[in-house]
Amino acid sequence: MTEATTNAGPPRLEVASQSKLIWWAFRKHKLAMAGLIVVAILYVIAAMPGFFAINDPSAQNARTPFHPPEAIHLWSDDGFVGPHFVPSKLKRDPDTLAAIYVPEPEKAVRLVLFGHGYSYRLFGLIETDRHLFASSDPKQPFFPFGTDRLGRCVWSRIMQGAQTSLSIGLVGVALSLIIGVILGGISGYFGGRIDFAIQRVVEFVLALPTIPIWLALAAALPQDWPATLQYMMITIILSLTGWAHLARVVRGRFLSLRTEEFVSAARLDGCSEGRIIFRHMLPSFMSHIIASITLAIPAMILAETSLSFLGLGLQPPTISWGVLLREAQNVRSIATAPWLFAPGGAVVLAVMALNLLGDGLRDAADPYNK
Amino acid sequence: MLRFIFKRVLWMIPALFAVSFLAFVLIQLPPGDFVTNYVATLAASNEIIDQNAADALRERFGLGEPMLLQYGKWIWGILVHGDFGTSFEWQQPVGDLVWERMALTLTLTLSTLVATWAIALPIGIFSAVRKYTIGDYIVTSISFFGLAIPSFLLALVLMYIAVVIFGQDVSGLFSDEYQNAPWTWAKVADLIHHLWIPVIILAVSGTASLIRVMRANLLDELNKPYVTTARAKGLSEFRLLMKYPVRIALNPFISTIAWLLPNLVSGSIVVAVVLNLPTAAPLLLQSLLAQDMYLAGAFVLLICTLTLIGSLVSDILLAIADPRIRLE
Amino acid sequence: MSETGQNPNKSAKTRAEPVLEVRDLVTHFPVRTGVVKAVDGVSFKVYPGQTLCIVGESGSGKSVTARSILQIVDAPGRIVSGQMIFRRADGSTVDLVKLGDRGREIRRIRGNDIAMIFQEPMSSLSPVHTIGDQIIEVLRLHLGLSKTAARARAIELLAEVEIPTPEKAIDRYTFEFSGGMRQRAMIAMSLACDPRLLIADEPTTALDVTTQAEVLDLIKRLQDRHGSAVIFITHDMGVVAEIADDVLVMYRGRVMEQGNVDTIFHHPSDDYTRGLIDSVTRLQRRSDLRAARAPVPADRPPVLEVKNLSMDFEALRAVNDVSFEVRPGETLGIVGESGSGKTTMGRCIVRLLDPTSGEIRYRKPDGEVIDLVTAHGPALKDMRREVRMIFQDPFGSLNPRMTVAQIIGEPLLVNGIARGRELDERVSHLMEQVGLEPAWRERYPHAFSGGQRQRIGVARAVALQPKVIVADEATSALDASLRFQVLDLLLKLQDELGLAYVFISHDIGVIRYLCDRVGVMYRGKLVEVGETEQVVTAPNHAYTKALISAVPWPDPNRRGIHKRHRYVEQV
Amino acid sequence: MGTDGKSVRGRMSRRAFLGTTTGFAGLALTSGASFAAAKEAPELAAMVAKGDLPPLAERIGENPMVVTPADRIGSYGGMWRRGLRGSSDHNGILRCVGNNGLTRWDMDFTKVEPNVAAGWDVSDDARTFVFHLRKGMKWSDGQPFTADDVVFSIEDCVKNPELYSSVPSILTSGGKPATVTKIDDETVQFQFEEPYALFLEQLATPLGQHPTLFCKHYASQFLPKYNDKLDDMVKAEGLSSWADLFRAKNGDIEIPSRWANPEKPVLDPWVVEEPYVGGATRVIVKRNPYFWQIDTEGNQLPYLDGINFGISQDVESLMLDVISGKIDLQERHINSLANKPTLAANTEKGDYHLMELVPSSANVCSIYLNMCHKDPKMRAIFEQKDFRVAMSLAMDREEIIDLIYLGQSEPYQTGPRPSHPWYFEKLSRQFTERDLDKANALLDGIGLDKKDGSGMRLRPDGEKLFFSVDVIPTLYPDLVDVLELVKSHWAEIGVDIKVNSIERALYYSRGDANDHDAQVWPGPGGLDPMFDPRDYFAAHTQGSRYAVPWAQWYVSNGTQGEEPPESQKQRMKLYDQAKATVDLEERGRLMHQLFELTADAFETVGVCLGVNTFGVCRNNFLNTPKREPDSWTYPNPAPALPQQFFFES
Repeated sequence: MTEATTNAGPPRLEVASQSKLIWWAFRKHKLAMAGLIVVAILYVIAAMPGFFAINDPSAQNARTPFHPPEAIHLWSDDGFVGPHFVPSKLKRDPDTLAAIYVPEPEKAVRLVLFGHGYSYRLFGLIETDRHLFASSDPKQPFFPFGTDRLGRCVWSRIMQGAQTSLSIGLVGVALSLIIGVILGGISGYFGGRIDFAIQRVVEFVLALPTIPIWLALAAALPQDWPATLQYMMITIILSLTGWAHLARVVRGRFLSLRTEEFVSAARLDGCSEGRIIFRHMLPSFMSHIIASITLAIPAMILAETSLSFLGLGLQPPTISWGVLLREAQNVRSIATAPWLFAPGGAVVLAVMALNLLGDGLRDAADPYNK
Repeated sequence: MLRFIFKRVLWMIPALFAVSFLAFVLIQLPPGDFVTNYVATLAASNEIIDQNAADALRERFGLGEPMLLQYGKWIWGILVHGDFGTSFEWQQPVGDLVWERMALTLTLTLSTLVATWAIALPIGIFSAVRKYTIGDYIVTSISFFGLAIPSFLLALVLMYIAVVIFGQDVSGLFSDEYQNAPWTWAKVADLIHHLWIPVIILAVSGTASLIRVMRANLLDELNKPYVTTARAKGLSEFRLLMKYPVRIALNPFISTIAWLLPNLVSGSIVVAVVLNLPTAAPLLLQSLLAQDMYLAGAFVLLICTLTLIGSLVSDILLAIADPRIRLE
Repeated sequence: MSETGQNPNKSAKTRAEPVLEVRDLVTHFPVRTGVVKAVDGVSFKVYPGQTLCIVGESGSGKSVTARSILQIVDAPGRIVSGQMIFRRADGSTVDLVKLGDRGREIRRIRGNDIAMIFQEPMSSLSPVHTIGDQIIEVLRLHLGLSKTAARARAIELLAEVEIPTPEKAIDRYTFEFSGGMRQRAMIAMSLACDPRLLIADEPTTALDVTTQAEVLDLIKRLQDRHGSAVIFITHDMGVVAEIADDVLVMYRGRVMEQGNVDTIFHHPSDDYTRGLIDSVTRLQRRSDLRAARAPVPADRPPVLEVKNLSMDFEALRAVNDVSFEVRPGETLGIVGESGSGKTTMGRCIVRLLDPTSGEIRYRKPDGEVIDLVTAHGPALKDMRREVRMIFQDPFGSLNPRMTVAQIIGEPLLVNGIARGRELDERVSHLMEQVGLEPAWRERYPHAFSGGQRQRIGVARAVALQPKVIVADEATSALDASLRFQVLDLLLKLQDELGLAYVFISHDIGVIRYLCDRVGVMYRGKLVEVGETEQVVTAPNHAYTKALISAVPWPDPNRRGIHKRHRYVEQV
Repeated sequence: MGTDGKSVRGRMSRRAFLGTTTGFAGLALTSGASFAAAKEAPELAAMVAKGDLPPLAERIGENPMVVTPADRIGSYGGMWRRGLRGSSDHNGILRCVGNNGLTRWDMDFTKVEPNVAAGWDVSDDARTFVFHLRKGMKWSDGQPFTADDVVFSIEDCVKNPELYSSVPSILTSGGKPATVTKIDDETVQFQFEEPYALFLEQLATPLGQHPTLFCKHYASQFLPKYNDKLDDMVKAEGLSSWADLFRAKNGDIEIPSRWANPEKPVLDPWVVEEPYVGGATRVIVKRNPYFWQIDTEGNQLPYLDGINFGISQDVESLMLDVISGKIDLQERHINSLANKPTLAANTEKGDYHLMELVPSSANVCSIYLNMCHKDPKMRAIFEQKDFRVAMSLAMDREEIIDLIYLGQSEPYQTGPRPSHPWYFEKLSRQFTERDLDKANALLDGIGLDKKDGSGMRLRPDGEKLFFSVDVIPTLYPDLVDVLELVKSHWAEIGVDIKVNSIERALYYSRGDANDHDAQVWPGPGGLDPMFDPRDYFAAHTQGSRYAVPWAQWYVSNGTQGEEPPESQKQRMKLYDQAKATVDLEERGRLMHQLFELTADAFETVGVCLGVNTFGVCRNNFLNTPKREPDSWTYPNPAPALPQQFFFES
């Protein structure tokens, strides 16, 4: 709310809107703030993974399988030279066939901020080859998180996977939300028989064992569907079981709000049902809903990972964190290429950040309760 | 109360029909059927089954029949003979297969539950009572980490560490010599020896979320006036904490029993697969993947029944534990 | 009831050593912006067998003072300095401040030497433990009684606080009791160890007046029997006048004045005290504004006529065959205790609830009469413009997500009366009318005090220039001093707009101040309707008599609730 | 399949056979005396001493099979620890325990040798096969194994339409099942409709074991013909038909219930003790006291007490078991090349070594461009040899080999592997060099010379040249990787493809319906060209995916599908002749002609030679193979005779 009046600077608290108060309450929550920052960064990455990637995430490289992570150096033997890395050359152990990399310090390659790399479409629209940073020598790719068995850059794949995994959470929750809010709202607002019927349905859905249902549904997905369609179906499957919880939350809020006096007051003011719901009731539990969905997103991300682990989720060449982890999910990765578990770190980071954020939001959602 | 139970039980019947039908449909949804899966699985090892034999299998399992007829036959068998059908893959009655796995599943789940509660409740209480202290922040961070880490990842890493670094045998629940041995104390000891890793892994995420729930519940209760009353009575902090707010904050946990029973089978599925546990979970997964219809159907039906029974039981327990619900 | 302790002058001479002497107590609450000095240098003494009343409005620090004594101040509050010298029965003394808030010693004092009774008996007792469990616990803890002995003693205690069938009551849960019974159980618990000092923190605030009278009676009698000292915390000057020996007046953490109850009431030296006393005593009579007004002509046709109104909630008949009428410009008070159906009745009139049967005949300014019970659609919408409501809760009735301007303007907007600049102007005017700075219109409700909020509610109600306003406990949530301002505002608006009020309240004083006529409700029935003065001074119905006589007068010389009428319903 | 003249049994079979028989009889006679001193496992000896078991000589009969140990005479004892998957892994047991047909493969997978049958007689027209069984040979329950059992197995069981709606193809020829007759207790005859020279080899494969699968004295109780109270048994078991009961009790070659009934008598070296049933955590097989094989010193085999198959739900726990030395010999489930570095690095820790497995496949990835495409425009392109040659020339095989196969392969098209006697240079190596110019020129030359804005070629009708290649990621993840690389290679000559990762059932249904543009599969026929010639001509309706309708035409004798071109028809004829040819040399000549035609037609595009994989073997586990073929028709490790594996003590 802007200060539209001529009043000479009322104390800011007094003209602070609800959302501002929530923000202030939220800001006090240090861990939640940290979570917010991480989530913000992650979603920026998810919005334009190409920019943050260094190498083409799908590009295989015969010369770099299982390349270990490379460090960024600032100083060489000659003193400070700016950010660079030391490339290395592949040799194979003749007996074990293990990849061995021999560093070639004399070939140190500069890293360029906003440099040129492979070309991609920013937001799927603008063709560009600018990246946050890039190797100055296109023949010497830089692998901050190493590579997988096909020499693909793990860092870049994580960036690309962020788009899939994070948006699956978001889209899935959005779907749950739409179903949940509509059904929960109808149930809570109208009550009576409709409420009874919807509540039975919700109970039924909640009684469904999620994992087998997920498994069965995911297994039922025709795998010849294009990646995007498959992706949509997976999100729908995940949200199919998620909406019931949200519907319960929404209904509960509706029921309690219905008895709030300001809602009665709005009715007496002559507001229509629609106006009561959308102008008066909905904003009041929006913060709770936001908190609930923030807490639901990480569950979806984990669910996607688990489904992928069981081989039922998204399939390569689609890149998601779950797909990446599935590829890493074996003893040889632990033993010889532990960096392949970096997507696990990304999952943990994202889920933790989202949980912290949701937790903080939930605490801050009711600024008057403090 | 009895009326309530009766009504709930009555309501379960159509729900179970719906679930079983849904399960049946879901299992049939994937392209192909058990036989194509079977043939393809063999092909993965470059093994070939005679085409005639495959056709014969399909005919024998009645896979060519319309789905409704198959469902009707199945459900009729359950209702009339208590016969859940025969597993395509194992040629064994489904009932035997399912129940055989349940004892160990139960052991594992209960151990996990005990471990989860034993770890989570004290920490949750600590975290709530010492709200916004260093300890709380540490606990909070750890519990969020526990919530965030995918269990299969943790399982594999822990397993690797245990095997390669400590040389412990982690897969399965028994050492070889005890696997089919009769129950003795030595076998129990062996079981406990094997149980801890899966229990820890399974308990991690449960513990983390339980800590969060306990903390939130307790924080709600800690500011209630009855706590002040108890304090004004001269009770020690610990005693009053345990007797009043903790006691009341525990009530919501009773409703988690609803999820406990179905978790027996499905909750540990991913971890059980990684850790190679002889619980029902891997069998369920296999049956789903192999489209072993009656076996998978029986599992899904069982889990749903358990969920419904669980929620009924938890409602009853909640009523017993909370006089407000019982008497109103 | 004996005479002891009745006359403060007499007892002052025989005063023994004080049970508790508080010196310069300072309790702070650290907050983000600094420190709230909740208790700021409070000193007082409490003598055995005597009652010290600590009065003050909300936020005055009276409750924190009480809690500081037992070291049970809620986090993050803490005692900063001062002394609290407690004298045990054996004459030994201990400084409670020095004991800290966790040690064994302070715990031995809590519940044993000093016991406390709280305001909300429902939430102050554990909902999942039986009454007996919670009493027995104290007995076992401090007296070391065996289980059976403790149980026997608990039953005795319940009997002592006059709980019927104590053998059965001991195994009941709190929610199975009525409010008065819960508070009795709470008192039984506090008396379990025969404490030297009983601290009662607003113990009767949540109770109806008749129940309050009983509980006050009980505390007094028990005090006499046990010889305990009592610190009684209240905001109700009537209660103070009724029971206090000494009075301590607090305001914003500081003691404004303390002394003998007579002195405080009749010769207050402090301005704040004077204002406080004044605001209470003004409620003993008709408002000056109203007194100056000509009486509403009795032959004016009623603007609202309620006939045989009933409202059922499943098995319960909340409003039972109620009939009354309100004339234009008139204020009809509806008084009754909780559960009497007065609020339900009010909500039926504005059609927040749909009555089961009866008529509510509303006469429009053009003389047309419509039945509000059957009105629907556009008729209902029209009616809602002319019959408005003011809600009890100044917090809950304002949407926290909307600015004041939006809240006040909402009825104008949705009824299509004004929009844009005109709406702005109308809102500004309304705000001025209810005494709010129009410049504050972009503020949110949370930025306003309780009184200001209630003004916003009033502005919203009058925005559509209604004819009738139903005010449901419109001033109950406000402190005494604010109450007047709102009441006076209502009277002013009544004059300006020719409003008729249906004013629902449990507070006889407020009714008396504001209302021309009053109806008394009891268990859904309107048992008596009449001119306010007549009903208050010479009630007809036995229930009204009991109700009026249970109201404590804010005058220590007119103590008499122990002599009140008791109403027993003839079934 | 033998190439050396020695094993040619066509014309000389009677003599050769007699020789063999005499040889064995001689051995039996000469060693008869030494059998008294013959050794057996200590616990069996103890049982014999107690009278619980007949003496060894009675158990092994007069003509036991003599096995020459791979390294040396072993010692008794020990359990072989191995891993199985939780589901559909019954063949993991079969490969160790249950491949005991009438014949068996030699170690090189080139010719068959006597097994249950001590010798045989083949008629010149390759239609009549007479097998000579071992006298005194016993089932695992001590009952004699005779020709009756073989007749029962085929005539009563396999040819029973309620058990087998149709007779397995291995036992049929010319569409008619074999007729089996008993000549005497030790002699049984198979009579076929059409010449069927491959029969002896087929009997050595897992699918050829029906003759020795069912034990008459036990299995007959589950047939209505032999048991009129069968219905009661079916009811008592809670099953719906006698056929279900029969299968539950006797199993079949490759269904799990074969390993679920410990009571069933078998001819295997070990008998099921803890069965393979749903949710089992392990399977245990224990020594068959009546096992009919001895080593060269007359010690009864097997040496090992038994096998302990641990069941893993997830292959990773099996990997951990290997690393920690809890697996004695294993190749199944762990032999993906990607695991090699990890397992190689841990050989000391687990005290094991790696053995080399030679796949029977010719190629890791045969690309089948659908030459019978339903869309005539696509068909017109795929039909052109130049197009396929261009595709082959455009591939950077070295990169694929380096990246995906860790440098462990060589560019290859198709055809018998270089180690096979029938290896055919031209078939295997043509067009494997990378030559983009030539590839471009070829494409330009067949009317694909127009390109779109992004440099991709257009078809003659102006549409973009684009097709999708189906691959099953769950089955062959490496092929997805291969195709991704191939896609980038082909993009360089302006051909755009989609790597179409699909589910296996769908892969099959698309292929069966001929709805695919192109599909990939590991090209078979590297070691077993006679068994799986799908890449050499349109032989297999589900395998020859470059021309499924031609294969249908062939299989249905021209009644279905589509008539193939002349070259194909010639090859079909050549193969039919080869199949009927008992003489291996002659057969080889026929196949050589066939390969010549295949090389000229160049129908399938290969990537690189099937990669040798590996297995692990504990260092103290002896008589085990160092190098062995890896195939289903050579169900390793069974042909290496696990009964003579032993632990060095």
